[in-house]
Amino acid sequence: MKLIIAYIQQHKLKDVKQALYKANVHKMSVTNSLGCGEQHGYEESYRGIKFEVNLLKKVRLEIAVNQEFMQQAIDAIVEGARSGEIGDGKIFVIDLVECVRIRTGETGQKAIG
Amino acid sequence: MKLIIAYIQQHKLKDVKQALYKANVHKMSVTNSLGCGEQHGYEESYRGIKFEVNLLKKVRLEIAVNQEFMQQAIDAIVEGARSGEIGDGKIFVIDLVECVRIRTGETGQKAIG
Amino acid sequence: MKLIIAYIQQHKLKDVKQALYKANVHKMSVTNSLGCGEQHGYEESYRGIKFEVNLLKKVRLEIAVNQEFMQQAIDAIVEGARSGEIGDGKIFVIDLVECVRIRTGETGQKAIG
Amino acid sequence: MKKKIFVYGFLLLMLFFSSPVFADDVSAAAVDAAKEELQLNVNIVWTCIAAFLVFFMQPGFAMVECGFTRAKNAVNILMKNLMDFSVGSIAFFLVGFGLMFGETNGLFGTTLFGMHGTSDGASWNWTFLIFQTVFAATAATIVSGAMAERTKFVGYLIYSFFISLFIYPIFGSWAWGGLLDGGGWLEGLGFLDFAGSTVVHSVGGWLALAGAIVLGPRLGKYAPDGKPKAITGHNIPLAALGVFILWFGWFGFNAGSTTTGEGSIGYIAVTTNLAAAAAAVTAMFTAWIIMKKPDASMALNGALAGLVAITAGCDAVSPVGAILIGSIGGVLVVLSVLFIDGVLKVDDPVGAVSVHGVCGVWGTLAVGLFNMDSGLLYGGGFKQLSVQMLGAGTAFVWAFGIGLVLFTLISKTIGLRVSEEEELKGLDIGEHGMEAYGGFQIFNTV
Amino acid sequence: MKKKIFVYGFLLLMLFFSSPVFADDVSAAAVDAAKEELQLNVNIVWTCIAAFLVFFMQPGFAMVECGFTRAKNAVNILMKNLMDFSVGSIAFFLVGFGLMFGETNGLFGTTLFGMHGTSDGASWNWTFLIFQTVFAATAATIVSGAMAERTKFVGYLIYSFFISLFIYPIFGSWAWGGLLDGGGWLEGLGFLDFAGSTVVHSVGGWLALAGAIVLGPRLGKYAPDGKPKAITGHNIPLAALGVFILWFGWFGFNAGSTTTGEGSIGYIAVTTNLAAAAAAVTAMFTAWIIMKKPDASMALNGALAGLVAITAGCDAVSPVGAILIGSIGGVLVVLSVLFIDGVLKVDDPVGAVSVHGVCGVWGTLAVGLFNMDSGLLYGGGFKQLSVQMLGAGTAFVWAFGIGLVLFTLISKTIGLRVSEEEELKGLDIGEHGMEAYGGFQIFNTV
Amino acid sequence: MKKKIFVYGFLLLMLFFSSPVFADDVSAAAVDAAKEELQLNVNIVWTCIAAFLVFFMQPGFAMVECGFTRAKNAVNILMKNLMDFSVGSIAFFLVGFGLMFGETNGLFGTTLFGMHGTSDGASWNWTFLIFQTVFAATAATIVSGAMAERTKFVGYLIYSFFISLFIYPIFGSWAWGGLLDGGGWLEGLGFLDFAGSTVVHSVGGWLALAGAIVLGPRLGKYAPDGKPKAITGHNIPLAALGVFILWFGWFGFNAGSTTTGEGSIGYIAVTTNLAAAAAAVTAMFTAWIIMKKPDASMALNGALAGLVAITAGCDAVSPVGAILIGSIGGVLVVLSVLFIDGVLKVDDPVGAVSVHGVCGVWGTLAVGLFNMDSGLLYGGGFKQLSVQMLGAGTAFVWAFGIGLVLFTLISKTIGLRVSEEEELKGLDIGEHGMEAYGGFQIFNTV
Ligand SMILES: Nc1ncnc2c1ncn2[C@@H]1O[C@H](COP(=O)(O)OP(=O)(O)O)[C@@H](O)[C@H]1O
Ligand SMILES: Nc1ncnc2c1ncn2[C@@H]1O[C@H](COP(=O)(O)OP(=O)(O)O)[C@@H](O)[C@H]1O
Ligand SMILES: Nc1ncnc2c1ncn2[C@@H]1O[C@H](COP(=O)(O)OP(=O)(O)O)[C@@H](O)[C@H]1O
Repeated sequence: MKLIIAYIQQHKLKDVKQALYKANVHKMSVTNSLGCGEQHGYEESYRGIKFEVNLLKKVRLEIAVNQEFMQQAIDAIVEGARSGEIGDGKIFVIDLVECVRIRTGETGQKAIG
Repeated sequence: MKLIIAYIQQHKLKDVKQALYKANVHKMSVTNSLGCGEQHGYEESYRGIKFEVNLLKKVRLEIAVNQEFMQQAIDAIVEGARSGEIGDGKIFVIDLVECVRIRTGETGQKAIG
Repeated sequence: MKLIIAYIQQHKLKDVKQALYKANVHKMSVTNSLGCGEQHGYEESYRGIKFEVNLLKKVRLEIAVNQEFMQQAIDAIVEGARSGEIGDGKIFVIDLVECVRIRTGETGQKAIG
Repeated sequence: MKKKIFVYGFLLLMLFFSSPVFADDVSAAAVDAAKEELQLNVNIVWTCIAAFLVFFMQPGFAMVECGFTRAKNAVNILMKNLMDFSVGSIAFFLVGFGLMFGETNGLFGTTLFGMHGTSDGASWNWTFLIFQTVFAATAATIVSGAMAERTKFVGYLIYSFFISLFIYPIFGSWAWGGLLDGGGWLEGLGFLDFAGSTVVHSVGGWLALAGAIVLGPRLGKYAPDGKPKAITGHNIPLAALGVFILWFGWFGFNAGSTTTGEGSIGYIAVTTNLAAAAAAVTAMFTAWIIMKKPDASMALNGALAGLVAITAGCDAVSPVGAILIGSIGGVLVVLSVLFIDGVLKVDDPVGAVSVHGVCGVWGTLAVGLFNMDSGLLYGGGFKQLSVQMLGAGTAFVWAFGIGLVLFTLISKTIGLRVSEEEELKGLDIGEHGMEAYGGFQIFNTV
Repeated sequence: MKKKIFVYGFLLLMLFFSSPVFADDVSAAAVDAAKEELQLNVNIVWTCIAAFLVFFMQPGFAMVECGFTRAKNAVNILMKNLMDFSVGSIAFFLVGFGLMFGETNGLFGTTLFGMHGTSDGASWNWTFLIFQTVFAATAATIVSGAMAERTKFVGYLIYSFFISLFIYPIFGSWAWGGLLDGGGWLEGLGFLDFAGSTVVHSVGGWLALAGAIVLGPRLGKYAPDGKPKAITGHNIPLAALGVFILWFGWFGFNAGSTTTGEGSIGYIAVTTNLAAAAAAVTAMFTAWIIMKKPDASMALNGALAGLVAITAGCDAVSPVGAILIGSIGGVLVVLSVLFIDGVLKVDDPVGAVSVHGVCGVWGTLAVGLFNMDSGLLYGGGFKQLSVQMLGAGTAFVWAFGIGLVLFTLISKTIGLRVSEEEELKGLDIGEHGMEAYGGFQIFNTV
Repeated sequence: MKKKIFVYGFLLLMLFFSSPVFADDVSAAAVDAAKEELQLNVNIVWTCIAAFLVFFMQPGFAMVECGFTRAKNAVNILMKNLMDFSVGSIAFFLVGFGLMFGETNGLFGTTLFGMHGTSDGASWNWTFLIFQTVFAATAATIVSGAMAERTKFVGYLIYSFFISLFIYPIFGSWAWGGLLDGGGWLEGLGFLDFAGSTVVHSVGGWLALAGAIVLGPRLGKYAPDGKPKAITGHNIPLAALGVFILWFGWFGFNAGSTTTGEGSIGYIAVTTNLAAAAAAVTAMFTAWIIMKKPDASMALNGALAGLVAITAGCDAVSPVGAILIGSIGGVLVVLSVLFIDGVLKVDDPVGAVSVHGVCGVWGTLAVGLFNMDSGLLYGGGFKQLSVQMLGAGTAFVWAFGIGLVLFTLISKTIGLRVSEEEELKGLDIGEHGMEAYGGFQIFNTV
């Protein structure tokens, strides 16, 4: 089992969700995040002072999947989130040791989906 | 060392905290999250249009524990969060390689608690 | 590759960011979090009732690094965040299996930085 | 008003029949008639504007109550404030106004229902109606704050309707009926309540107390050992705005109660302002001493406490008297909040009982002390003070008594309190199916 | 106003030349002159205050529109409201007022541009100008709500300028020109629109409809299958505050339209309040029945619908008539919102077309039914009703027609709609480079 | 006011002693007396309502300052606004009013302390007191914006007390003392400041400048290389609401300064509105040109700048003059904000110095240019302009001078600035132990 963490542009969430649905990944968790990456921030100006916002708003996805879904999940995220411009985001994958469905107490692979 | 990530219903946080305290787990971090799982969202209506809210508000817990506390922490979360209905949430466990207490610089197992 | 998760005091974020920059770590993601640790909460009072706020506001950093940057990233966080008082925070490290740059599709070590 | 019309009419008649009619006599009468007509217009303009200011207290209450409660119940609180005014306006027009100001059967008015018999158009009665409607709505809206975050919306609609229909008007007829066609036993005894510390605020406050008792405290308000826990408001800027709006509206409330556009309105504005200012200061310092920090919610409640306290005597106490009345009100409200919360263990999320009930009583009694004509401190003896006590006591018995009955009845029939799950999730989702702050991240559990 | 001055002037002259001059004759004239002067002062005070109240409707609109849309467009909506008032004030002073109230060439006024010929200082015209300026600004600001969250700021500035410059004034001259130096064909036919259900609200509403149609719906508003999706507002407390502010300001709007400080203002305040209250209640129940929950946004819009509906007839219908007009308005607005959203598939984020356009028409027709002099239900036959229909229809043709032309022109030239990416990221960043809630965590994507 | 009473009294006496007394003479006197009485009532109603509107500027300031600063200091800013008004009201009643309007010793008034000698009740003085109290409070509250986010609460209470106690009143006595029993050297020289561009706004603005300098900038405001960094406000909708409230209240501020209910109030409302509108537009375009985007905070400040600028001459400039005064004010405020922030490196979080100090001076000088009687552009020569310069200069020396001394004294004794850690964590937790937005997720560090 893997845990996929993805940082994407806020306004791409809808597209990513759709792509994931098509890839049969229906479960995920979404968090707000500020990100600092290659994208150098846009300029806001406030009361006459321009300033570089270097913590940009991003959306963070957390998706737990069984091994066999991993690649298609990653592909779906890339498909939905890519615009080709800096700031598109990153995907991180880590190993998942255990998974429990609280409602039933099921564990492991059958708890994940 | 393990890192436990749990998604639970917002209004169960109090109960889960209590259960964890009883299980001698005193440390945790809490984040807001929107979740998409088997629970199919409730219907909000706004200005006459019903819409399915399919990103539901959840609370995300992150708890780092030593191996021997893992099972009792999981049990406590399940105990506090379970209502038996869809939407109760999930628990994910991952391996923790290192842990540092910033204040003292301690590392490893003694830093965790 | 490692994923570093750090919980720090909100008002130390600026210092930590600076320390990380000096250590050549330029990328990170920041989230709000409520934490419950050794720090016992301050007393707020509202309408005459003192209450202990035991979920304290923290900032959560997530930083993906290549192995060789790990130690200097941890040291930088400690340097920027330490005040010596309870509540300074914790650092957790986990193994990162994969990393994808969405824009280019690059994977692995070259995608991380 | 009415009296003046008779007087001038009488003068006119006298002048008409006096012979020989001298040129200047006639024109003196003409002058008086013109003056009377113009003064009436000035009074109407003034009283209407004052009524609008008092109307504006509705969003003041809405913002205070919304800001001092949690985000998950914000829509609900706003709907309550909107609806108590709407339902109340119609109920008061149809029935309440007649009960309060119609010709009385000794206990309540029996004419003027739906303004029956009042000609459409320019009559003073319409101005008086709009002014009294917004007063009735003030009494009704006080209750929602004390019962916030746990009351069923349907139950709220029902009791709010009854408050404007008869609970407020009948008590009102006893103290204020004589302002129009009625006449009540309390005013007959010399009870003084210029703008309504008792009639409006205490009545509202005691109804609120009854409601809060019948409902019981919010989940999590009291620890298992009975210690109160703080449930913090979610939007203090909104609450502060509400307090400022109330202060603004109160100038209409107090100075407008002259219903006459003349010199005393400036005086009343001064006493009202000084009392509020003094109370904000003393409440802040009281909180500072007791809780070590100048708590904003207490200072804001302090300003309101001062306003409630000066309401009864704003026209008849000295400016220094006003400062004293306010100062004591400011201390009182803090102690009262702590007492009700910590000792009585009644959960009043916004402090409505302390502000309106307790400080309303204080303001009413203060007239017995500080009234420059009849007050104890001005050598007037205990007479005024005892009448004031009687009035304040009657208000308590009436409003708290009827309140207990009404809320218990609702509770036993259609239910007064939402389910535990709904309370945890918030009434906005449960009762209205919507959120106050769509898109914002809020820790609902905190 | 003007007429009275002539009458009294005439009387004065007559008195002067009548001989022998009796002592009491002279003083009767003096009394009348003094009375006239004082009444003018009362009128000025009243009308100015009413104008200030109507000005205050600007933040009312701003808060409603801001609260009912998303956080990422909040700054943009506020800037629009600030700027339509600012640009409009100047355009109306320079041109609009003259078109509306100058001596007419049959179609529009041709004098009084920049108040030419009016002496600086005490003239009544200045009071009338400020009162009419805030009315013009109300019509202009209605449009921004329907076009929210997707309109280019530059495009907005331009059309807003034209509305105050000539679109509103020319229609206004037809119905209201006679209030000063002008005179229009609609008022000549007996068209009644006391405070502007048609002149202000419908005109604004139909312009809003034209704008919303030319713009097209917001991204994500309609699913591929055409089903409307809800895009929830981000700050309901702010929206509720806005509605209360509008209600407050509406007392100035309706009662102030007397421009005379006398008895009828109390009466108008009563009918206005009853209609709004009734509409809030019926809108809530309509929503409750249709959607199973008492939706707050519908109840709030209901109050506004009642206010719009009573605006035309507030001076001339009975209080019970006002309750009926409001009640029907409250039902209508809910059905209209559902119809426009679900059937016409026009995306109007705040319901401006339903509230101002549809209920404006209803209020105008209601005069033909409920007017106590000439209404159908009072035995006045169909005459008044048909004139009202003509007026409402003319407003639609004029405002919607010109609106379509204007918006299409802007759209084809400098562009009316922001880019897709800007719409997704929000107009605050795109158009103004700033955020409304710096530091707050907001899910922009929801 | 007072003068008129004397005139009419004199006429009355004359009439009384003139023999033979003709019938119409007597009644002419009676007419005059009645007229005088009624006009007084109209004046009282008008001035009281204007005072309430000016009071309402308090939440306007509170919302602007709260919205333009960070969420972690919101409670603190609100408490400051509440407390400066409360403390100031009492100080001004007890001492300030006497210093300003009592019989003067040449430098300041020495009677009327605590309104000594004024009969309770209908006297005009009470209306005048409430009107002047809210003016004093306006001057006091300006300061809090410039010193926001870093000032100790105790220090704030103290300096705020002194402003209302004597700093504002003594300067005020020089320019306005003659409005009641006093008389000052500046008004003696012909200094014109109708509603207080200098007396209220510049005095407040220069005190604010002194405070901001003594305090030093907020942490993180200037990069190590001295480049200013933006610290964005947390709630622009609240700030915009505040600006609209201020604009609304300003009608009372300017038109109310007639303290007479007559024709010129409509005229003043027009000039006030045009100047504000023009300034909002020019400020927006100036910002647009300089920063490439129409910044909302600049447009909002622009409206305020226009209001401040027109305040001195609102009664005596032409409408076109008003548009020019406002337009220049709107440009000026943007340049001034950039200059103070970027060149002087004084940290003024809300732009109070630019809006009130700089545009106050501009408005005062503009009287010397645009006054239709004595202005340079109307052929009046340099006389008026030089008196205006003298007045504006005196205000600077007085307010900035005393301000520096006062703030330095406080800074050296009880301390003016919070600790670095408290500043980082926010003054709400540090000074008041509470949060403004409980439950909301806010990035405090951004
Ligand atoms: N090494 C990293 N650790 C943590 N988060 C990262 C890292 N790199 C990128 N991110 C997150 O991904 C977001 C997008 O990164 P960015 O560098 O702009 O993407 P790209 O390089 O693909 O254009 C960042 O804003 C940040 O939130
Ligand atoms: N595979 C997953 N990956 C990430 N988050 C998940 C996953 N499955 C569930 N969650 C999180 O857990 C929450 C509860 O899931 P849900 O499916 O409703 O629980 P259950 O199936 O136990 O009733 C979801 O809202 C989501 O936040
Ligand atoms: N075991 C843990 N699991 C999850 N989060 C933790 C854990 N220990 C600490 N934290 C996070 O770190 C923050 C700081 O912890 P604290 O115990 O106060 O630090 P320290 O012990 O170093 O003084 C906490 O508020 C919490 O957010």
